[in-house]
Amino acid sequence: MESTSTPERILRGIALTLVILFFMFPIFWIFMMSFQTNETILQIPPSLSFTPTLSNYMALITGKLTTAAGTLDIAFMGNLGNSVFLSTASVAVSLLLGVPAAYAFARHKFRGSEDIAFTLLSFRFAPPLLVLLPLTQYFQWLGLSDTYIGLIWVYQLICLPLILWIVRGYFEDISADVEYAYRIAGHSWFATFRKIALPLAGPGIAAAGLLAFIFAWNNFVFALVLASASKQPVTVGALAFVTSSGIQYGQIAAAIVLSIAPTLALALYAQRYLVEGLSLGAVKG
Amino acid sequence: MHEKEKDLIGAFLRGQVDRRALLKGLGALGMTAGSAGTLFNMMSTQALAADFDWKAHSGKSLKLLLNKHPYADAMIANLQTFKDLTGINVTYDVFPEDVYFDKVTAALSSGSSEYDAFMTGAYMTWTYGPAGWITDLKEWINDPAKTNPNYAWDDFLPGVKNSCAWNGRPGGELGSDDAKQWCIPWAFEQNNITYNREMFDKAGVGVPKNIDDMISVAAKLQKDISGIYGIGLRGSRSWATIHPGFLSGYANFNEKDLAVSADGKLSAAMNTAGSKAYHSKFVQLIQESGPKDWSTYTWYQVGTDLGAGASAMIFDADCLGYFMNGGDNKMAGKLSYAAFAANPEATASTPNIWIWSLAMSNFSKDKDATWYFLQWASGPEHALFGATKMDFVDPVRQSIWKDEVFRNKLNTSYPGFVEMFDASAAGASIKFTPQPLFFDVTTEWAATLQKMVAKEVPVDEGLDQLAESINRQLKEAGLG
Amino acid sequence: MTTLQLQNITKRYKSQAVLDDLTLDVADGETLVLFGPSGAGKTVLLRLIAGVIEPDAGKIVIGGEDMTEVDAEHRGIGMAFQNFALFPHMNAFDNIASPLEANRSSAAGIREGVEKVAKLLKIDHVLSHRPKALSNGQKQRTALARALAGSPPVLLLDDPLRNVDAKLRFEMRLELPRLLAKQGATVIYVTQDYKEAMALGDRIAVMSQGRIRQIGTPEDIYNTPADIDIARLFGDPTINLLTVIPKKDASGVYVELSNVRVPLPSMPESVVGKECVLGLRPETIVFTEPSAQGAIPVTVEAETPLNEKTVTLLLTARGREILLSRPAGTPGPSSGPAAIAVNGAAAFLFDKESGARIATPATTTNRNGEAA
Amino acid sequence: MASVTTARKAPSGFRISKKALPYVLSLPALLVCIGILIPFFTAVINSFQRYRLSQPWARQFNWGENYLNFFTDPSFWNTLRVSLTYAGLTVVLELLLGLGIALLLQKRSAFNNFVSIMLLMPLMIAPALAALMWKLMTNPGFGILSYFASLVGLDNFRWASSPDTALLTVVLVDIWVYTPFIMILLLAGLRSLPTQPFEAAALDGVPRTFVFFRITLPMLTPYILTATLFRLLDSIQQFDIIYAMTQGGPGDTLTVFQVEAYLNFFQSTNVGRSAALLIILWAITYLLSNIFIKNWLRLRERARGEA
Repeated sequence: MESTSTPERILRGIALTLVILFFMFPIFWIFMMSFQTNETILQIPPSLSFTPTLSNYMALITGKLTTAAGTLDIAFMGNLGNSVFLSTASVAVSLLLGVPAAYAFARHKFRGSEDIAFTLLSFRFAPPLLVLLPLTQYFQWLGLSDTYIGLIWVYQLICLPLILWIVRGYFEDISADVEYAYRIAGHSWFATFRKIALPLAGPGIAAAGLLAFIFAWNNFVFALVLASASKQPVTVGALAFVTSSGIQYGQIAAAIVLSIAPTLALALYAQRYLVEGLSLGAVKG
Repeated sequence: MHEKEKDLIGAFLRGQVDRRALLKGLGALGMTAGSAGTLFNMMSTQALAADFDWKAHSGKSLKLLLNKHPYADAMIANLQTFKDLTGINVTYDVFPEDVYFDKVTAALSSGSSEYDAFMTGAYMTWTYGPAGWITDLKEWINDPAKTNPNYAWDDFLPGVKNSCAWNGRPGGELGSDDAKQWCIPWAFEQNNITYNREMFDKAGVGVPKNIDDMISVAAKLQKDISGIYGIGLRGSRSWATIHPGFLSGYANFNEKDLAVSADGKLSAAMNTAGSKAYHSKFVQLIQESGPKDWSTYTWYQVGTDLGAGASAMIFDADCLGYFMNGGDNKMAGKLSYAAFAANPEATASTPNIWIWSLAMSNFSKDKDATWYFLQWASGPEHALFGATKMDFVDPVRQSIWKDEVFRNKLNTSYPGFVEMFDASAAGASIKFTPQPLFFDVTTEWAATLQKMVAKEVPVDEGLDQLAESINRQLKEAGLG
Repeated sequence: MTTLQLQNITKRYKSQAVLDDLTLDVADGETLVLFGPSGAGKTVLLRLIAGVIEPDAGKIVIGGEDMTEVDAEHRGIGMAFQNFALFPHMNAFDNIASPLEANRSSAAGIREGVEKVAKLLKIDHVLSHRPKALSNGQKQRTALARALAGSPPVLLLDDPLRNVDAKLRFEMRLELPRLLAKQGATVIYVTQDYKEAMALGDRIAVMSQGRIRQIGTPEDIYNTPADIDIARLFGDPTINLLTVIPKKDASGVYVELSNVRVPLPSMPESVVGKECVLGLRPETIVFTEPSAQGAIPVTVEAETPLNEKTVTLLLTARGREILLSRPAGTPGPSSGPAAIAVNGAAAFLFDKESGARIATPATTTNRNGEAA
Repeated sequence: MASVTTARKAPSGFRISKKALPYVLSLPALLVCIGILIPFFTAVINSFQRYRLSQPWARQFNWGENYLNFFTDPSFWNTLRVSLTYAGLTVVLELLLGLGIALLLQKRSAFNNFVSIMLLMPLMIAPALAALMWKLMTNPGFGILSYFASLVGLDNFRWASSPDTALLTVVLVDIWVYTPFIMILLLAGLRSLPTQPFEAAALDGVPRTFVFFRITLPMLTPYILTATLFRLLDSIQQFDIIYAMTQGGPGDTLTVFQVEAYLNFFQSTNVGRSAALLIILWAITYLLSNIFIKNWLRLRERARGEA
């Protein structure tokens, strides 16, 4: 890397700028929109000259939305809370179940291990609608419809396979000898798992957890069909701004900004793990 | 307290004093509008209670599934009145319109007993009814023990009321004698023209008289006024594209979606010569003066564009135009309304209608109590509250349309709305043939329209293909 | 008493036997060196003993107790890995302390134990460093310290000097026997370096292809190698191997090298006429006067000083290469024609076909007293 | 005999036998998911029935008829074609782009780390909402992207509303949303590669392209496979973006499996056809993932064999 020539550095710079432009511009635009009302958002041609207003955020936070057809109650903050709770709980359950399983698949080649692993993965690629529709009926019978437990259970379809397969890779990358050494030093398999495998795969687990969190956070269809208004996450709830008297783009933009915030904060906090620590050089070195 | 006022309001509610006299009288007594409102609510509760045992189900609890809509908001705003009146507790889930019907389907198809009543459109009951998810309400409407004497079922606009009744036979006539009342109309939409007065004046055009006129007016508007397009129309791949302006104009030419044979078999009727001619014109209208990305247009984009001044007119629901004339829309106050008859030979407009209605879930645990809610929510008192205090347009009760306060409100802020309504109300009804494949037919119809607009297929050929495909599906389902 | 017995151990990977019906006894306090080429199954054997992998068949008995089914942590074993296998997220102190922690020693006890072994191995100044910050030598010592820290009755050392530089290896080779003796543990030491094996082993077990080919004291292995491979593996420079067909006359069995008769006094007569390989250790060959009795004419091709030895490459009249080793500083020709004398009594004779050494009556008794 | 003092801890308390341990570890995860299998079987049964919610009386087993009908149904073949095209396009483009970005950000620095987190932001917006925003940005009047397009002379670029560009537009949104996913996995992979081969190659003056194709890429392959697998399976099942942007239109341009099945169930309430479509989708994903996993396992095996 040190020997990169100047033209190459310039090319890389241009490429990176283009990438940042493409991926960040819509974000920037949404961010700008969140400070505008529909009146300035819906200009022809679009323009950046506007007087910023906090009304969108106020509406979201106070739960009162003023539209052409009067004032509406919205439950955005409640939705946000649901999203945080559902995603966190789902990922927590997935980690609790998935990490030991990933460890088993990585360390023990047991009878049927690949079959079980594949079956678990296959839950991820079952089309959500396929299971979702009959599931509504079963949930009805089981009394699980419109419960957090039911939702968290279904969210395992999204989180668990992802965590399982990513974490499994990280466990496999840990030298088996390191774990053997700890076992031989007189520690039980559980102590070895806790003191050696978990810390060493920690960055991978954090990264997989964050990705699973994002996917759970972004889920739409499960939440829509299985949750009532009181348990709705942001993804479904934000559609409330698509009112019959017009789409409240400003509020949707503000809702997006607010809904990115927790995940982004988490990602920034876990940055070390996510990109720096994620590399297993530390383990192999 | 306020004995005189109570007498006056009581007289109004008993029909002895008209509304204007009431307000005058209250004004004379020194009541402010606000306190009059409170008193009014209190008194209406008393008036309702007078002749009917509203407390029969006191202590029970109901749950509603509602669409995020001004009608639902109006009801929620008035819900306390119902609770006070009956002692029934009511909770509700509100879902955004984009996903509302999917949520209803999910809840009902799983046999969920969570919801007792829900909002629906008449088209949907063609699925829900035969599926056994909703209850025929005739039994309750006709039972004097269960329905309060002031309910006035006859007060409902006949065309609207009948559009919510179907005998369940594919192709069966709506509102026939053996029809089941699957839902109670709440408020409805006629599909007519809402236009931007300023733009029409600027371009020097008048309200289009028929489809050919519409084509040229829209084109002229688009040419003369920069940055706008002529006419807002829905175009997404959905039934919602077919049912507003498009079908209203179509029906004006006496064209049908399906033909019903003597033995009750259905067949596609979109490939007649008349239909092809209308399709050609409509496609031309979209191509020349419709929104550039028409094929993604739903209710929202059509409304947003009109409100933001990006389109000069819409051929869509009158209440969409109504909403866009208020709030923080840029064009608020600049919109006007007009009935539209696409067929030059037609005497009047024949709009297809969308009816927001209330239906009772067949899985409800207490249907009698649920009916109490339904009759209150569709009753004359709430209808008046909604129409005068909230945005409950278009009301389904004839008495509301006669109400001076309501007509005045429309005439001051919504020019032409009342005339538009009066001109087309007689011809307003559901123009679709009721049958369980409604959504298959309309979705495919919309997709075909999209192909024709994109010039992927000529109109003739497209319609023949459509008819062929629909006939095949009808046969497959045992209907054709 | 911590003896170690492996009884009929078999381990297969994908139907290929890595260890094939292997039986081995190690005495209490003994240092047994497992010597053999890579892929011989040495590391697998160590892991089986440690209990991190399981045998397909056979029994592992440690200290008289059947440990075959016992988990690794309950076997009382210390092990140092060839790749060190240090815990990368712990500093050297915690690495070394890990077996002590498992014993539930007190914090003070742990500190004392770690510092003692660290001092012994001269790494007490780097205890706070993580493995990443340690030099290779320090890593190796840390790994060794970790294995020793718990004073395990059985110590398994898997080629611990493989990945360190020559200087350190030399030092450690001198240092380790003292250390291991101090520990008093039963040790199994794996190596591919014959000098290490010779220097450290009370006994050496030579392995190849999942079997033990020969087991004995270093002297046994060197002086009476079981077969041609073992003879080749031990000794530097390597043994000279010449294909011959022994003959016999009145004075006994002999072979002819460059038409010179070399008597093999202790060889049985059964070898006569059979194609054999004659093994001559380079240090058993000496330069001599061309005129001397039994002198074989050769040409000196090259001469290389090798530490304390001088190695000379010779060509026989028939063009066969022979290495001769003599102590450095002793006189000898460095080029041109010369003559050598071969001590037939010290020569080995191997069966050409099987590679097995043809036993001489004199040495047979020696080899049988293996574990005595 | 110091060794004897080392007390060997006797096995005590509750112990899980060595053979059972892996099952004990993995079964809870399996059990939690297995409940999902029951609805799966219900769906299989439904797919063999003539079953419309709006005609409950006509519900009966028609065995393979739902499937057989697909053979003669042009809309099914269209669905298959569109789904595969969409999945292929998005995965290939996202992979190339993701790999490119990962290479740009490979060097460890605070700036690169920050950028990589920022680039994750599109992934944090629910696709359903992201699509709504893109719809606004591509609106011909108010849309900033349409405005940009008009600045470069694309005055009548119709984005998702024209059959010619609808696929590209949705693919673009998909790329915007999901490339960060691939980028972050590959970045992690790149940074975890051992440094020795690269240092050696640099010392020997091996050309960079050669290093990339012969060292980097092969070593990165397990990561590429993981990323591709997850992306491919999600992409072939795409619903949120397409449904929110075009509902499958214009015409039948974007009627991918899940959109078609969703409409079949929720609008037409044709449960039988909907289930049959989804079962076919499931079969395709099963096949694809099988191929992937086999390769993935083989590569991992090999990678570990070399290590």
